[in-house]
Amino acid sequence: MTPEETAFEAEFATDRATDEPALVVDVEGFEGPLNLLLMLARQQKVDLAKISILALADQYLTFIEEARRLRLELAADYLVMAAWLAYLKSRLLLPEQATPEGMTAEDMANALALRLKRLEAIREAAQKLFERPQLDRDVFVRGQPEPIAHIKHPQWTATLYDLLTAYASQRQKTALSHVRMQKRAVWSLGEAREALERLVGAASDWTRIDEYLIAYIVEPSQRATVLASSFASALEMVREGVAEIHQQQPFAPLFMRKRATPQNGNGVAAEAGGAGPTGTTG
Amino acid sequence: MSLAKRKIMSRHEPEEAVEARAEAVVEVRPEELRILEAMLFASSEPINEKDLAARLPEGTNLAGALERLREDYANRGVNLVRIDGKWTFRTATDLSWLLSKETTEKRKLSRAAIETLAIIAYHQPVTRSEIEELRGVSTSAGSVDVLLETGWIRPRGRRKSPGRPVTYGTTADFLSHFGLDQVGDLPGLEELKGSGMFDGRLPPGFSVPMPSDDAALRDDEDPLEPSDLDLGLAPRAEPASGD
Amino acid sequence: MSLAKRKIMSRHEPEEAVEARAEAVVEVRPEELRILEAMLFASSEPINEKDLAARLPEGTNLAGALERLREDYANRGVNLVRIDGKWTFRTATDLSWLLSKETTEKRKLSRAAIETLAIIAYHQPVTRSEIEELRGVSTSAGSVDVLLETGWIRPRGRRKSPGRPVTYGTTADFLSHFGLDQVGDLPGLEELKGSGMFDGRLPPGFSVPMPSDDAALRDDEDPLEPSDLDLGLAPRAEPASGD
Repeated sequence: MTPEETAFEAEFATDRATDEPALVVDVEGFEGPLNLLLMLARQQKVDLAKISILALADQYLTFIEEARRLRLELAADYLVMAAWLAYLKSRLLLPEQATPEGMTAEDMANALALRLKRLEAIREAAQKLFERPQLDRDVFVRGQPEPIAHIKHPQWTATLYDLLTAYASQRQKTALSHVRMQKRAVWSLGEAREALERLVGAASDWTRIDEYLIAYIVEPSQRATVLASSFASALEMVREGVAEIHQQQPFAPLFMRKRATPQNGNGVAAEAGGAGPTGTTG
Repeated sequence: MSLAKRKIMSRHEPEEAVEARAEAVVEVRPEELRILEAMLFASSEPINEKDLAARLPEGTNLAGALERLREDYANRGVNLVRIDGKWTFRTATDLSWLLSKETTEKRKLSRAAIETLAIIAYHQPVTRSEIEELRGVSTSAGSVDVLLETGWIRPRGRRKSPGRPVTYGTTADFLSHFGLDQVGDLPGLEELKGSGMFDGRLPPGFSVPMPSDDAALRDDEDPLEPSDLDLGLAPRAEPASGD
Repeated sequence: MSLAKRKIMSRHEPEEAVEARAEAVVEVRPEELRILEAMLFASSEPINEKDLAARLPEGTNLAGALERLREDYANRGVNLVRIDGKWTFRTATDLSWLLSKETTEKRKLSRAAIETLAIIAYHQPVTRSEIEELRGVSTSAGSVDVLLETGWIRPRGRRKSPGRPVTYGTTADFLSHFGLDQVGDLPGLEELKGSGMFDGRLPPGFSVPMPSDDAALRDDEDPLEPSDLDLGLAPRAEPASGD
């Protein structure tokens, strides 16, 4: 938030030379009455230590009156300072009374001069600070830093206790709840093929596959896998020309038989196709 | 070898010696200087001496090597400088005209904020009411907020006094921005001491006239409380252990 | 001025000339070199010659200045290099090791990895599928990989069984990390029970093997083949599909 500074020429300063810089006062109060006093003091063009606080108080009070005449709304700080300066002025003008409980008017004036001196000093310090070369304005850092690659080598840690508890707990868990899943019996295509070859080798006439298979099915649960593998193997054998298959209608029984004695060429082809010679087990 | 030494030698030594030295300087550049150059050039952040030493051969005279390097670069377009006790290369200040074109204009601080920053820098640790007293105004909240946003100041603790006001100090970013090795190098510190600037708030006999950004709290400071951080009061505070 | 030239001159010129030259080189560094240094240092990317020339005083011999600068930095920790027709400073290649920092970082093994390790320790030599059976869960390849990375386990052979799976065992590093004299010192069933690690509800016939990490292959193990190592298979995993 930048204080919105309002500038106005201090018209009251009629007794000053016209080439003096115009007073710029921020009526919002961000600079403050001390700042105003400092500006007025600078116009006395003397060392702050030798400043006439009385004259300064007069100038300040004149300024405030002028500002009020112009109906400028001054921040409360300015009015508080005006009241204090009016009080100080009256004390300075009266013959000094020894008041052991409080500061003398001179002490008060000196304290004010010291405050002004401090403010001026810090102003100068601020100016010197900001006159220094500033980063990214006057001086610059390396524009293309070459980053330091951080290679992390993990060093793994575990304790013997971790190891033993891990071992015991998992052994215990599996020992108690270990269910040996029964290996699911699956009739492989190889097994089916072997069985079918035996089938077509034994009977040259049409044979119902399912009827034949029932003999093989020991457990009802195997029915699906036996049927599926047999059917797949049967199709394979038909493709190879070793057997024939037929079915009257959808869902009707499947019939299979050995193919009528093949021609030489066919026989060779069937054997070259990897099919075992029919009837070897017959 | 320092510049001064080199000049003296070249004046008093026979030609051969000068020649040999010149070759030594030019051709066989000591490895520690090359290592320092490489590390300092590569990084955009200042590097502390401990980290620099860690990469140098055992027994290297780090201070000597850094000084030699500083001299080597003193009249170049890039200078070796010490910031916050750490070392870094920065472009030479007199070449700012060359480079400033490239940068976007940074937001300007208001005069109130500049003054507040100076008070915090030169007077740290300092409370808001002390800032206000020095400036003679009662509204410095805005300036402090703006400064917290720049990352140049941080709340550092709470003064052990009624109301336990927060104390403010400057950060490493502040030193880096203004190219200072330490707050003791702030310009015009001596003049400020002369102005009686530091006398005002110090009880008699209490002689710590210089500003300090030492992370360690002073006797009259308490640490910030966790709730201060929750409130976002110290969003930019450096960890106390940071340096 | 090139390095070569300087050497020749210093050999043939009277002392005064050498001295004058040395001072000229050291003290009055040509402004164009300083400008180039600063620009190249601060720029966020390599700069082409046109842009460099734009900032230099009229009539500067850019090519000459760049060549001089390149030579100036040739034996430093930072070199001036031309990349894709543009100029930039780069850390000397022989110092690139400076720009990497290696640290060790302590990391805890995951629960799954510890469990897998425990099974390997007690049941070695053991294949991955045996580990899975013992753990009652399918072991992620990751656990074995992590354990291989720790150096605590090693592939020791291949089981003489279908698929010839790799068998794993523990290493000397394992013993050293866990402070064991020999793997047989791992506590047995009674000790584990005694220390409360088993709570007693164990089925009859439950046993804990007497572990052995004897390097000699067992009867049911074949040695690893050279190709296991070549393929990086050994540090990695079981070759479920490998053969």
